Amino acid sequence: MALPTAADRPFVIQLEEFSGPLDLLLHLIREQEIEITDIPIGRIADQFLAAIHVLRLNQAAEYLEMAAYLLRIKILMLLPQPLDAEEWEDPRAELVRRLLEYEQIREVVDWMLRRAGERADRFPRGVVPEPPELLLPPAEVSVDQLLQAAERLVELLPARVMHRVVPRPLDTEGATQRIQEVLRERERVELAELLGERPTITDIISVLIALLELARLGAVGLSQADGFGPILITRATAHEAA
Amino acid sequence: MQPLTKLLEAALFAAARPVALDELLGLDPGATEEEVRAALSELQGVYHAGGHGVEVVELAEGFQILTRRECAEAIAQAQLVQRPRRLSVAAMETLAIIGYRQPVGRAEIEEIRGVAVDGVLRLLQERGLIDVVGRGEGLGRPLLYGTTLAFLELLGLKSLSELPRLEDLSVALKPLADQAVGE
Amino acid sequence: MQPLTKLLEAALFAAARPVALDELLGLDPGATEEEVRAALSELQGVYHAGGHGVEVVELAEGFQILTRRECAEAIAQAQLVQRPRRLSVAAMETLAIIGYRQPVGRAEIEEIRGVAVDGVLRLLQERGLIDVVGRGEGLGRPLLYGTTLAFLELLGLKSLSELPRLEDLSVALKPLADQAVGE
Repeated sequence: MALPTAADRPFVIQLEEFSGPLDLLLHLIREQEIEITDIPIGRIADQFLAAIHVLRLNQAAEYLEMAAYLLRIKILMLLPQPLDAEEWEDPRAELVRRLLEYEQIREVVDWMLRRAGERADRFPRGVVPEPPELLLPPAEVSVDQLLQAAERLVELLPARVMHRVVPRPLDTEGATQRIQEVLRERERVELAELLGERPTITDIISVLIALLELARLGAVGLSQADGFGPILITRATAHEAA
Repeated sequence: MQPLTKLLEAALFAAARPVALDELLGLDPGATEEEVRAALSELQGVYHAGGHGVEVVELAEGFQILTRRECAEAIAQAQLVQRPRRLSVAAMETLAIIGYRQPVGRAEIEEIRGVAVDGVLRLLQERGLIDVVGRGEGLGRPLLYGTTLAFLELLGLKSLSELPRLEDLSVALKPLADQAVGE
Repeated sequence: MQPLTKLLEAALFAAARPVALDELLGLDPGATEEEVRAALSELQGVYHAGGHGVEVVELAEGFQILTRRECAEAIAQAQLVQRPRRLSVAAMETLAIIGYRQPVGRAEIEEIRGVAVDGVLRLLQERGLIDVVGRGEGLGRPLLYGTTLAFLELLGLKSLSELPRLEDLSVALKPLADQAVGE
């Protein structure tokens, strides 16, 4: 295999040599001049596994996912086919469809890279540093655009949070204990008081979850005299708690 | 050169970006669209006949003066201007998918590329090559992306219709259902 | 035009700053200073004789192609140069965070956006849309940013309280105080 050999190079560099598992797969297929529509799946699956090991791509979820997918097809191909050939659906069909689609994209990419290269050989007039008073043309912003930007940000947040290591996980147990302790001494307490001076977002969420759970169990009562007013937490009577 | 052509040259020169015909009409309230077009082709003719180092190029739905390709090497070598950095293949793949399928959501792009594309989408958006153009129907009303004029500029295209037709590619992906899958 | 003149034109056009004779010599290692000077005056002659909208001007620091003065007014009128520019997505997002969370420090903005925002902050500050409004408590007493009157003007708002409420949005952008269910 004419794959870039580089067991000694760092992982990140390897990732850049292929734009994804389909790219690597296509590389293997082209190198051996295999017909996409009739892939010897066993051989290709083994080569794919070997390649991601050599290239240290086996640390990337996407490559592992593809490896597992190839192995699954390999196994399906080994199963005895039904006698009625019409009923048999080639386990490779979906892979072939994806590869063809991807190959087409790559052809467009080659064209785009060529065009972009040609365009990059023609320089526009450099942007002139204009005199200071002309430096900043009025910006175009509308409230709507601002709100859209805010919405977009919100959209991005959950996705990022998934990858983040949260240093202070929710502590509902601790919060439950604290609430029960306070209520052992006093009959009622305001939510704001319970949260203290400068609660963090995790504090707030922990306390809220603990409260809701306690309320569900009937261990505490929650009340709010008027809209947006203070939320009052009361010790449930023995009768209610039962 | 006619007065309008002279004005046009100065304007295209000063703008330093592709300028739409509509905008050029603002240069001379008395001029018609035909006159502006005629002036544009006079300018193109003058540059061509005179063997100039620059030319008028139609791209990104407008007109722009650019240096001729054959001068690029010398200018870069003299370190007067730097060539822009090339986009990665991963970025280009994502751009290609958006170019052809717009408006398109992240999930569809990831399905085709087989990798997560959050980072690439952000990069392309920050470089102004794509933008959010709407929201899809499905769960969570996903953001849909489309290409911008800067995308056309990047490739030196007049409009999206200049992208190669998929039928003309050697790997012709006609309607998906029709594919003969090596049974 | 001679080949060297053509190259000179392209180089001066692309550089868009006064270029010293020394630098221009780098365009063609075989050319002497006299030849470059001759090419410069050929270019000046071509522009002059052809009635072009641009000219080669010799400034203290070198040579530069500039638009002719008599074209300036028409260009300004057509607003080709000073066009309102859309803020980039990155700038918009940063502005939104500052709008809703002010006073807010850089670290917090970066935490939300997930990228460095130095450049964007500088840009927004240069445009007068945000300003430093104080210093935070923590380590190094970080600068805190807030929006300016120009920000309100730009959005056509009387005051910040007119910003759309973010009730439908996730908690992330709301000021912390509002997050603890209406206490």
